[in-house]
Amino acid sequence: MTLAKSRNMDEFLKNRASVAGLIVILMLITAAILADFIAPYDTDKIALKEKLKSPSWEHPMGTDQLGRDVLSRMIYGTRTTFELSILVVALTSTFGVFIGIIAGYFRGVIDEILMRLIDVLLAFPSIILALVIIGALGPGMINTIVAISLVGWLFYARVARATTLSIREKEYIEGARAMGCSDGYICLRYVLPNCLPPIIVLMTLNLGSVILSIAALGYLGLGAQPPTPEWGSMLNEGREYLRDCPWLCVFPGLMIMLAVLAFNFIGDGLRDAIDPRQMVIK
Amino acid sequence: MASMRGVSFMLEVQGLKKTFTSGLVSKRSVKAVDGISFNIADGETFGLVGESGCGKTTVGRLVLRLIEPTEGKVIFNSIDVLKLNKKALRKLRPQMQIIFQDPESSLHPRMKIGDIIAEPLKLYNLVPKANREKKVLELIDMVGLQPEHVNRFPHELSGGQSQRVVLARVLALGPRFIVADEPTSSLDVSVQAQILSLMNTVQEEFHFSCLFISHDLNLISRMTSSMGVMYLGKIVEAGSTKELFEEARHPYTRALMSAIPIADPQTKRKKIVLEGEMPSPMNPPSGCRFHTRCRFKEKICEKTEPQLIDLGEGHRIACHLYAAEDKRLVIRHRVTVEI
Amino acid sequence: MLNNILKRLGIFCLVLTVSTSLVFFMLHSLPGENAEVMAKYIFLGNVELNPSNEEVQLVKEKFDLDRSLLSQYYSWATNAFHGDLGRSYKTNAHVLEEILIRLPATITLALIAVLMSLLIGMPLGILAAVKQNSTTDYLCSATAVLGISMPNFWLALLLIMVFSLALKLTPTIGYGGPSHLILPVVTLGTATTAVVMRLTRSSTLEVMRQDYIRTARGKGLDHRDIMITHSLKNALIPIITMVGLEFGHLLGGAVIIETIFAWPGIGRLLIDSISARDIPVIQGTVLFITLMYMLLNFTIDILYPIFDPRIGGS
Amino acid sequence: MTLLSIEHLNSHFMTVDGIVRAVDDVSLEIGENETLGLVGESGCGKTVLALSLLRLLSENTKTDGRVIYKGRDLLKLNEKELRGVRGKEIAHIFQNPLSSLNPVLTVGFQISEPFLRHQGLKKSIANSRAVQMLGLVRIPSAPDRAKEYPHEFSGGMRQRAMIAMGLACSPSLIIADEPTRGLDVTIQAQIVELMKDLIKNSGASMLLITHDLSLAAQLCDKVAVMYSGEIVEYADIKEFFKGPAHPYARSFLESVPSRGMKPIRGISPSLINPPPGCRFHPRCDCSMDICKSVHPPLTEVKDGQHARCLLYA
Repeated sequence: MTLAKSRNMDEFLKNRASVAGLIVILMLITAAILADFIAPYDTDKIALKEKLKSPSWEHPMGTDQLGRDVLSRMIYGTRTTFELSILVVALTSTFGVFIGIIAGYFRGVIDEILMRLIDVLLAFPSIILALVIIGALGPGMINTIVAISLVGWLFYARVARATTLSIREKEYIEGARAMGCSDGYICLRYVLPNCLPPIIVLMTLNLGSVILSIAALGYLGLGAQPPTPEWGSMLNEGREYLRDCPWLCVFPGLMIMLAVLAFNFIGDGLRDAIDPRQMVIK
Repeated sequence: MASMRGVSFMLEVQGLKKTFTSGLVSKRSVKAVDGISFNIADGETFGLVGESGCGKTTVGRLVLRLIEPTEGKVIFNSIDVLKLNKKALRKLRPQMQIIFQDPESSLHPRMKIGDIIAEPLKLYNLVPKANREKKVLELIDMVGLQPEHVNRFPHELSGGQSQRVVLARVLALGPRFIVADEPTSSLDVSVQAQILSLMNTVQEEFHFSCLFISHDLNLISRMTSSMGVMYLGKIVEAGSTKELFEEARHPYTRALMSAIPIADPQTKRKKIVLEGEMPSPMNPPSGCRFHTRCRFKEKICEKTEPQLIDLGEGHRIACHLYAAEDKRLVIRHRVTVEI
Repeated sequence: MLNNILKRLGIFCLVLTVSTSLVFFMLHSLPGENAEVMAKYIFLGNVELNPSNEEVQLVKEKFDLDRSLLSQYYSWATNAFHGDLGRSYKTNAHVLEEILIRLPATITLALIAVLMSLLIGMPLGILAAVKQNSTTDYLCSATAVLGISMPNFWLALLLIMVFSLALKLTPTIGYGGPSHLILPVVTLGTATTAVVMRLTRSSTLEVMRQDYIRTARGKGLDHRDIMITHSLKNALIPIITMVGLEFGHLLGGAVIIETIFAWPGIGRLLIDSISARDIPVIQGTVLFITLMYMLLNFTIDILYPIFDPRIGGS
Repeated sequence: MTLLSIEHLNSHFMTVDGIVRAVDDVSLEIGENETLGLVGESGCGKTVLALSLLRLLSENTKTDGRVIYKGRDLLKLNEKELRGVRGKEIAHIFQNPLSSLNPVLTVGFQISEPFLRHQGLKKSIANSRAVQMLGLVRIPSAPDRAKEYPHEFSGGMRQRAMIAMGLACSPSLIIADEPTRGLDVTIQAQIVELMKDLIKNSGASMLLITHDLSLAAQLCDKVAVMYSGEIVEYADIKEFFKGPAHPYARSFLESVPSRGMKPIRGISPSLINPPPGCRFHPRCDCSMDICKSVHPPLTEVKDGQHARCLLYA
């Protein structure tokens, strides 16, 4: 569209790892959307006769302890994971950026509260806090979303706040104020667009870590509950058969890693492509 | 006192103060601007000169209420600016504008030049939508840019070009008063000359008053008709630019004047090289703030703060050497200077 | 300096109070259920059975669960301050004792993992920076991304599969001699190592671009002097900050890894207590994990001016 | 006596947009005990020229030509020999002292490094020499100040510290890059006085890089004006200020506020794709048709005054 943006785009597309990541993510999303058509078997179909079959032409990834087709469950698991993680990231980023910009732009009490909240909530390892929340609310998918989101928005708020703080010192903001623009207008038209690059990078990298968190909770048996197909809980179920049926553990883990890796590659590529001086992350 | 000598003032500033406080527990406060008064006549350019950290930039922001003053009065075109509520202030904003030091960060990096210049027109609906593009092109031409610049982004322009865009946007609002805060300090001399002569041209055409803030006395002498010299948050000497350049009185002004770089190896001049550096505004010296670096320091300078007195013709000075009742000191100082 | 320490200490106490109360309120926000769980343990000794209303009521009275949350928190906090974290619902053991027995196991695991990540991550990061854009650099960087993306619980299973089950080189799970440490430490330290390496690389590259490195060259110093005196100290600054933050991830990771390797640390205690809804134990464990994390960061904050004279000087 | 002679020096580097010809066939001489001012506006290549003398540019820069110092070509020395020259024979005072001083090392230590490296002094002795140097550049209570870090210094003092570092090993040539930029006028005046004294006392030669003609007027014996990577005028300082020969040099001088503040129209050309012929012709008031195609050589206009302009060819 513009010289700056197209050059960023070129820079991004030149990064082979990032492009590969993008392709992987697009494939996974397609699989998630078209799961009903692609998956060879019904995920819930229990066929005890077929249980714990090693990979074959019929079942490319084998079958699990209840005789369900692992490949089909993996495909539906993609859907679960992407639904959850995109929902979490959409919620947290919107809310976090909103609060972050307000705190950074107006400073004062809101900023003070936000800063202390960040101090307090980030004083725990985030997975521990998620565990506590699930401990209070009980296991389940909704609670997983709540547990991850409750802390997750803070990362966005922190980055948005830091970026806003540096933007508000820019003279074009003062110029806009001198021109008589209202604060709301300035936040929307001036601060937000200039905040976005680091936020977009953060979103990409965050998608990866949210997927990891969801899988970790699933693995601990605190996230998605059986029989819902989910990568983490599939790993958990397969763990008992580690010695004799390693495919039950290998494939779900591989998928998690692939998805996270892809998001990390995209995030790194974006970060390198966007002017590094604009970045305030870390 | 809108007209003291029959001159109507566009801007009157009286006893302007700003104290910045920081720290929640152990409050530290800095008196960045400490009681400043000056007037700017209609169409006139007033220069404010001083070294970095003297508070001159803050004055520019205070006058426009981009920073809220702690105390004082700012009367613009007979309107008491500091008494206005938010809404009334917004209505007044288009009439009082500012040009910043750093052209690169003065422009929204993700907006096209055309949109940047059109924004004020849209905001205040100054020009009907159909004519906006024409008006933008007019402004672009006026500041010496080409029509093709409309579709460019700020980072594609040079510093001088960016400053032209800033000027075009300011002019779009039709202001009566402009604060120019070191508008050329990040530009090369040849570009500086371009921008300043452009400013002179548009000032004649649009007839606005200007507060010209700079550290460069050469520019002040070229751009302004009257001026004030600031040191640590206070005006130490003010008057017509001509008079101050011909006969500066305050020891600080004299030192500044003698330190003006002259681009000629033949001109030999007795230089007054000030010793030491400006003290921190967090902890300003007692009495006269300049006494730590002043060659004519007396006992009184350490204890009592000199008041700004009028030497006539609007030449004001804050220095114990010129305390009206003590003529002896005045004479002594003159003698010292002549040697 | 002293002022700075006092200020940090103040923030430390504040954050500790707010965070523990937050956890407390969260865990006690469903008072009925809470009493129910306790009644299950006390009267029935089994989570599967449902207690009668009288039993639940009795528990509420006995443990003052009808009082306001604030006063409940107050008594918990005062007791905690005196070293009494209450008793486990499930086992009736003193929570503090339970934690103290398990603490060394977790600390050993975490410290060795941090040490490993620094010892491997930093030299590799510097190597990658010095040989920027070489094959070595790309190899290091790719491995690092892989390390960050690998779910630690999966890595654990893979390592068990290969080294314990297939090659039989290490014990599968459990706690004992140094050989038991290998797999858990490797699993736990991998991500941190990768993060340290990436950061070391980028901060070294950043420092090498600075003007003062050119000044050092202009003085006639050789590469070794420049690396050791001029660049390393600057490059360390972001790494130190990061190690503090990364320690949190490490503790989080420890929770999962201890569960997998049956490592008797407080992470496993936390998971067990969460699935048993054993609230005093959850509360106590979280307190200790937070305390460990904050203490480390507190120490780093205090030591920071040694590495960066620009911070906290005046 | 010539101390340093630069012959046909080129410094080019690659960017995404193309090859930047920052220094293009530059030849200059600096005599013993002489101060040469290299003046020009931002982006004319003057800093790159200064950095290429001691080969301090990044690795993607290609430098060729000859830089003869006391009979040796600096561009042909190996790393080790070059390190012996840097900071000992030729010192470089970099611009922007805040970023050029290492933030985590004390100022005293940074000044003592040349002593440690080139004179092999013991740490304690090098340290006391550093304190002496700080005193020499008129920093009050030098022993205490030496223990402080750069951020505790004011802008003027940092500049003094940079000068002290440069002068440490009594070099025969000092390359000073914008030593007064960003300083207040009263502080600039102090630095200028200091440099005048130090140069006079040490008998060193200096290459002064600056955008500020008035600074050159105060410190230099000779001046070279650079435009778009080339030297366009080279003259004795007095001759130059009497009347520059090259139209750009003349316009440049006239654009200085105390000299009339007459603007030069247009913008500086890019170093990637400079105009053909004379690089100044699109902005020149005296431009002729031939200027568009013929690249003018540097010719002697009168005694010692050289200009790169077809008016004199």
